[in-house]
Amino acid sequence: MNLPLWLIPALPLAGFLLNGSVALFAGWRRARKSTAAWREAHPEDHGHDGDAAAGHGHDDHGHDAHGPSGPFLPYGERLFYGVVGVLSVGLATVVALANAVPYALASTASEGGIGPVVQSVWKWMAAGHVSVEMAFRLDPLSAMMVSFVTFVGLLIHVFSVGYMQDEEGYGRYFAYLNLFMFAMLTLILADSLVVLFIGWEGVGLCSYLLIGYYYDKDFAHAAGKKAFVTNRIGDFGMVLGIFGILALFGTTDFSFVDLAKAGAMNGTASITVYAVCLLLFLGAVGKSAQVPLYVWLPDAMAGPTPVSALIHAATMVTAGVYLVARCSAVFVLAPDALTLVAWVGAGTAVFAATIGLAQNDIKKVLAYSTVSQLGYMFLACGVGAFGVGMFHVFTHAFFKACLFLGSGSVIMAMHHEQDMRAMGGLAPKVKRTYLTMMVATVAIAGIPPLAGFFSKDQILGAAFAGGHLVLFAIGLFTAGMTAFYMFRLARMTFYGEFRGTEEAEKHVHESPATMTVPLIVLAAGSILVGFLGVPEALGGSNRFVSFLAPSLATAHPHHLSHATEYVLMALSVAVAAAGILLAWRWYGQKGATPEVPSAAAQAFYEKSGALGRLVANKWYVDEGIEAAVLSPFRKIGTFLWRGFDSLVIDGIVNASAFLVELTGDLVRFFTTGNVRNYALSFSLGVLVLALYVFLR
Amino acid sequence: MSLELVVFAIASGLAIVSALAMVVVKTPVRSVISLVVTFFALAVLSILLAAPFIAAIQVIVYAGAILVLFLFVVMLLNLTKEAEATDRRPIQKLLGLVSVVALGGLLLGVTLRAGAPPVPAAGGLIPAKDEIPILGRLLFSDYLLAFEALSVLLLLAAVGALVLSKRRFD
Amino acid sequence: MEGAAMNAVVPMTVPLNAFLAVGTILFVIGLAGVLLKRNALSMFLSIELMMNAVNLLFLAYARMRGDASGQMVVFFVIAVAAAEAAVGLAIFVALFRAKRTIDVDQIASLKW
Amino acid sequence: MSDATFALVATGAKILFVWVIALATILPNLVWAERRVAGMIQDRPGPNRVGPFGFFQIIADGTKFFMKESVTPLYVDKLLYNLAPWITLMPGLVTFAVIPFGATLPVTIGGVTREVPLVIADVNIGVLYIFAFTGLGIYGLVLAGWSSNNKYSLMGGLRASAQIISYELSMGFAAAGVFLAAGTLRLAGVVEWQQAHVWNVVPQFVGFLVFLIAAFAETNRLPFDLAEAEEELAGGFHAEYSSFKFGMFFMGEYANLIAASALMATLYFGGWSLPGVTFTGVWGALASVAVFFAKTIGFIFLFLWVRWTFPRFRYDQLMDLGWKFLLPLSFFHLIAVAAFVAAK
Repeated sequence: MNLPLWLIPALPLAGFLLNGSVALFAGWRRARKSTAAWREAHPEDHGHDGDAAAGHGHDDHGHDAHGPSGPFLPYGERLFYGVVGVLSVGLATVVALANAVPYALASTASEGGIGPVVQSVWKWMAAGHVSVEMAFRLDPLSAMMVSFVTFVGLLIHVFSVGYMQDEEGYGRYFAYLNLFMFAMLTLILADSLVVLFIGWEGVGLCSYLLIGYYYDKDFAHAAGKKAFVTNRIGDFGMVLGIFGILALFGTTDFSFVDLAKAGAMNGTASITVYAVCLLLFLGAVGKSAQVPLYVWLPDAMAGPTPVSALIHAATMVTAGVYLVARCSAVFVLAPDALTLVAWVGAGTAVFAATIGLAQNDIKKVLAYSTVSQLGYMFLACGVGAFGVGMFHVFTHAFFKACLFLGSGSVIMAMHHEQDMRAMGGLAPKVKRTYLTMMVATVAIAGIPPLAGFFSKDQILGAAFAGGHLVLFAIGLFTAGMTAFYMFRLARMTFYGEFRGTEEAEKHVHESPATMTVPLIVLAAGSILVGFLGVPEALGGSNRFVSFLAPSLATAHPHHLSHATEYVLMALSVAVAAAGILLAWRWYGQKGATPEVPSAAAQAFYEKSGALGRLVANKWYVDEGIEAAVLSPFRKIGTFLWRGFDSLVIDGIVNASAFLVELTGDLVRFFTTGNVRNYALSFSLGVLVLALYVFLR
Repeated sequence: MSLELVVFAIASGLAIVSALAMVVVKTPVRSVISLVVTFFALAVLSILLAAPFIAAIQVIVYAGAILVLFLFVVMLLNLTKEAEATDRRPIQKLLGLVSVVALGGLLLGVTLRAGAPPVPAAGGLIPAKDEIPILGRLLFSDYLLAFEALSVLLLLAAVGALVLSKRRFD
Repeated sequence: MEGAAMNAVVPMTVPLNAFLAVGTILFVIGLAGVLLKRNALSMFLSIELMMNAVNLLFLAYARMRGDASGQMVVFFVIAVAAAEAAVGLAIFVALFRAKRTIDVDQIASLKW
Repeated sequence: MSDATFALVATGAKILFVWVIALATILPNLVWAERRVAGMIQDRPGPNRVGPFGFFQIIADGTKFFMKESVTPLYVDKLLYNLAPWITLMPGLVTFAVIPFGATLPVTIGGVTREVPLVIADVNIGVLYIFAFTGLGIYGLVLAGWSSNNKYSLMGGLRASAQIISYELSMGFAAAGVFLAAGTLRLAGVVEWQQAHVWNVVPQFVGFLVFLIAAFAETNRLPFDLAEAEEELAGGFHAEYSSFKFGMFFMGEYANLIAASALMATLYFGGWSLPGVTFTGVWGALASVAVFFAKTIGFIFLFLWVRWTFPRFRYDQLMDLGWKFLLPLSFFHLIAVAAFVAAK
């Protein structure tokens, strides 16, 4: 079967258009109908005074029919949205796998891989010597990305069918989700930075739309705006970076990677290479929520949980890592920039992990965990192990999606309670959710032989092998914290006694099959995908990383002896085990109350003093930004307005106006108002210029 | 003397004479008609210059549309003759003539001294047996952006003309 | 018609400078019209003539260089002229409604 | 005989055939045919006194045009008044230069056989050429109306030109579909394409309908003859013309009618070709010429038929039909054709 690549993004786009237009139309009809019903129910507004009581009865009846308790939309309409949404992504998945799997098989079968497949759909624009093709590219990197993005995306669509069933904006939700898939797949499959940028902005837009899904809630649209604005800072760098690439290589399609490998650049100003790398990295920092632009991601949890799983954990936020890996050939030309990437990644990893220690909102913990894991990925890229970084992207997508969806299932079971302090002892009541989430928790904690172990251990190994001992130590420490906060989450949620109200306890229920089946598939994935990249030390051949190698600059930067690797593995497992043990002992014990979920943790917190308070308050980053950036800006703004603008600027303006008036008084004798005079002076001017040019 | 030269002589003579007539005659309608003749002669010259497509476009757009529009406006405003009142701006007239003569002499001197024309580049695009595909490809590749900009300009002009010719502004 | 179209592919017997000269002369005539006519419409017509004179120069140079870009420019000039004529004439109509004349000597409100 | 001389002679012969023989035969006969058809449709004899079937009516009419007193009103703009009929006559005549009227004719002179394409000028801008001259034809009507110095004439001229400008757009878009399908602007190329594939009227029936309606409007024929609506305008743009000059308007109208018919036959009905028939040799060429003229005359009959069966439109209806129905329809048609061509 020979399916063209453009179908992959086009199918979700078609789904978006279909769902979007139907939802718009249905919404418009519903609004019209309810207006008509309201008119009928309030005849007094038309001047009739009599039948008020009957009218109110009618109104009340209407409320019962559309009460918040049951599904908001009729079954048929929900079925339509769900089927269109799932089917479009499902077909895209089929096309993607039909393309990616044969490619991967062929590539791994041949020595050194096979070349990329580039399919140009049309010539998008041409201006001077720059031309941009609307082209899609299938190479190891995009094949890997496209297969897991469509697969995880499909599962999350299925999950959403159940999770969102009570929502008013069911059709809107699926339309946005499909649009997101379209943008994300465009981003991945793009053959040039400009086309990639369509997807880049598209996912940003969808992220904004979906974070603000509950747009009638203040926090939701505030969070959406925060995400949007923060991303703009990164995108600014991204755009400049694209221009920089254009200036460096004269092209924006990914042939510049080969040019960079061959060292064929316009000019040799290394400072430009650094600038381009830093600008592109700024874009990646914004999209992938790294320090200091990470602040939007925790707030993004205001969106529906499947959205958090898909966009803000599994796919979109890894776009930054993808970008760095994609441009790795350029980054290796600027080693210092790469070091910065590593440090930013490591810093983010540890920083976010510490915040994650003290969060009580189940989704917030996962959000900070995501930020921290993204930091790991950048750490891997920064030490030159791009393939390993992408491997972590891959495994992380499975277990983090599973965790988020599991938390969604828990939240649904708890009737939209997200505070872990009000949970506890849920394991027997939501058995399937519990089991799948535990698998993912063990995977993220880095316990062999689950997926997280392989990827994380290789990152640490790469850092160690590259001689970055400090980075290695930070990574190791973070691994311990990861294990701790994840098991803290698990213990607080599933073990011990129920800490919520009795009323809430009675209503706890397992989720429907549309939600648990994706969970099971993802949990299975969390167990299995790690085996794609078993390192040599454990008898594997690290097929995953060697498959990606043709797309990347340096996939195997350093080599360690097997003995060293065994020691490192043991070390990381031990640290993780320590974290787990601590969490197990502190949390989920008898006698926990909603106020003090763990006496031991409380005692530790009181002893830790200022550091503990800092961590508990998320290092006061939001407040810090307020104090360090926003408040000064406001003050500067006030000063500029009162002091500078009204005095200096207005003064200049007034003075120039005065000057103009003065000049005008002088030259107005030339302004006859006669068009022919103007034409004459014009032509005399041309005459003088022509004389100057020709008789020079 | 080749046929080409004869055609050139007739067309260019007609173009210049009717252009002069366009400036000299006092009746706007006749002015417009003279210009139509000029454009027609220019189209013939364009065909001599291996641009039959441009020639046809020129006649369709200029003679067939723009100048008809002019004619409409002339009739709409009922402009029969320019006012015979004496020109109260003799200096303007004098300076204008000076400017015209000087600029004209200068430009003519420059173009005529341009020397022998360079030999057309080998494998150059034109003259070609059928130049329309060449122009089409150029239009949708190198000039695509300009083409898009132009389409916007035409839309704006249509809107602008509508707004300007509205009688009342609501 | 046929003779001319066929001639497109054979070498020229008319010196291209002659075309340049004709173009320049027409341009100058148009300039004279702009500077000397008092009727706004006639001035506008003269401007159209100037543009077409330049078009002729473009075509001549395109022929010299064997480069179709010259014809492309003419194409754009024609299209822009269409837009310009529409707006310009609309302005004249509006002007005439307000002032009952389009003699530019009597329309001189753009002065002190 | 050298090639150049032969080409010159052949072109001259073709010009002679098209303009002198073909047009000069059809044009006057149309006058008679129109009356006969009118009589037929309205169930009355029509001219039948002058010669057999009233055939000499042509001569009587022609004589009348020449012999009547030619009145030139006092306050007309003489130059333009006299120029206008000529301008009107021109587009109908020059159109024939680019319409292929037959297959290639083999001519053997001195043992050398040369293939003569039966089209006067096989230019690569064929259709643009036709539209260019149609555009110029507007001047005849406008100038006739304006120079007559008569408000009815002016109104008729304005109506005619507005109508022609309006319908030229739809006509152009409809025709563009044909050229898009054939991939060339050469009319001979269009005929060859239709010979190789299918008559355009089949895949582009909508385009043909638009073109047909627009052709009626372009030729100022009923039901779109608003420019000369006697009841409203006392004759329209030619109210002040008489005798020979009036006759020229008359001839212009008929020439346009013949040109439009020939064009429709060429664009949509395969021109000189017949499906499944290849015209070779001298006799084949002559047969193809006959086929072409048969198709053209068929369309001419359609024009006459419509004239005597449909009532006249109102002016606002005319403009609505042109701008609000035909133009969008031709847009969509063109887009559909473009999509089809692109998909192929």
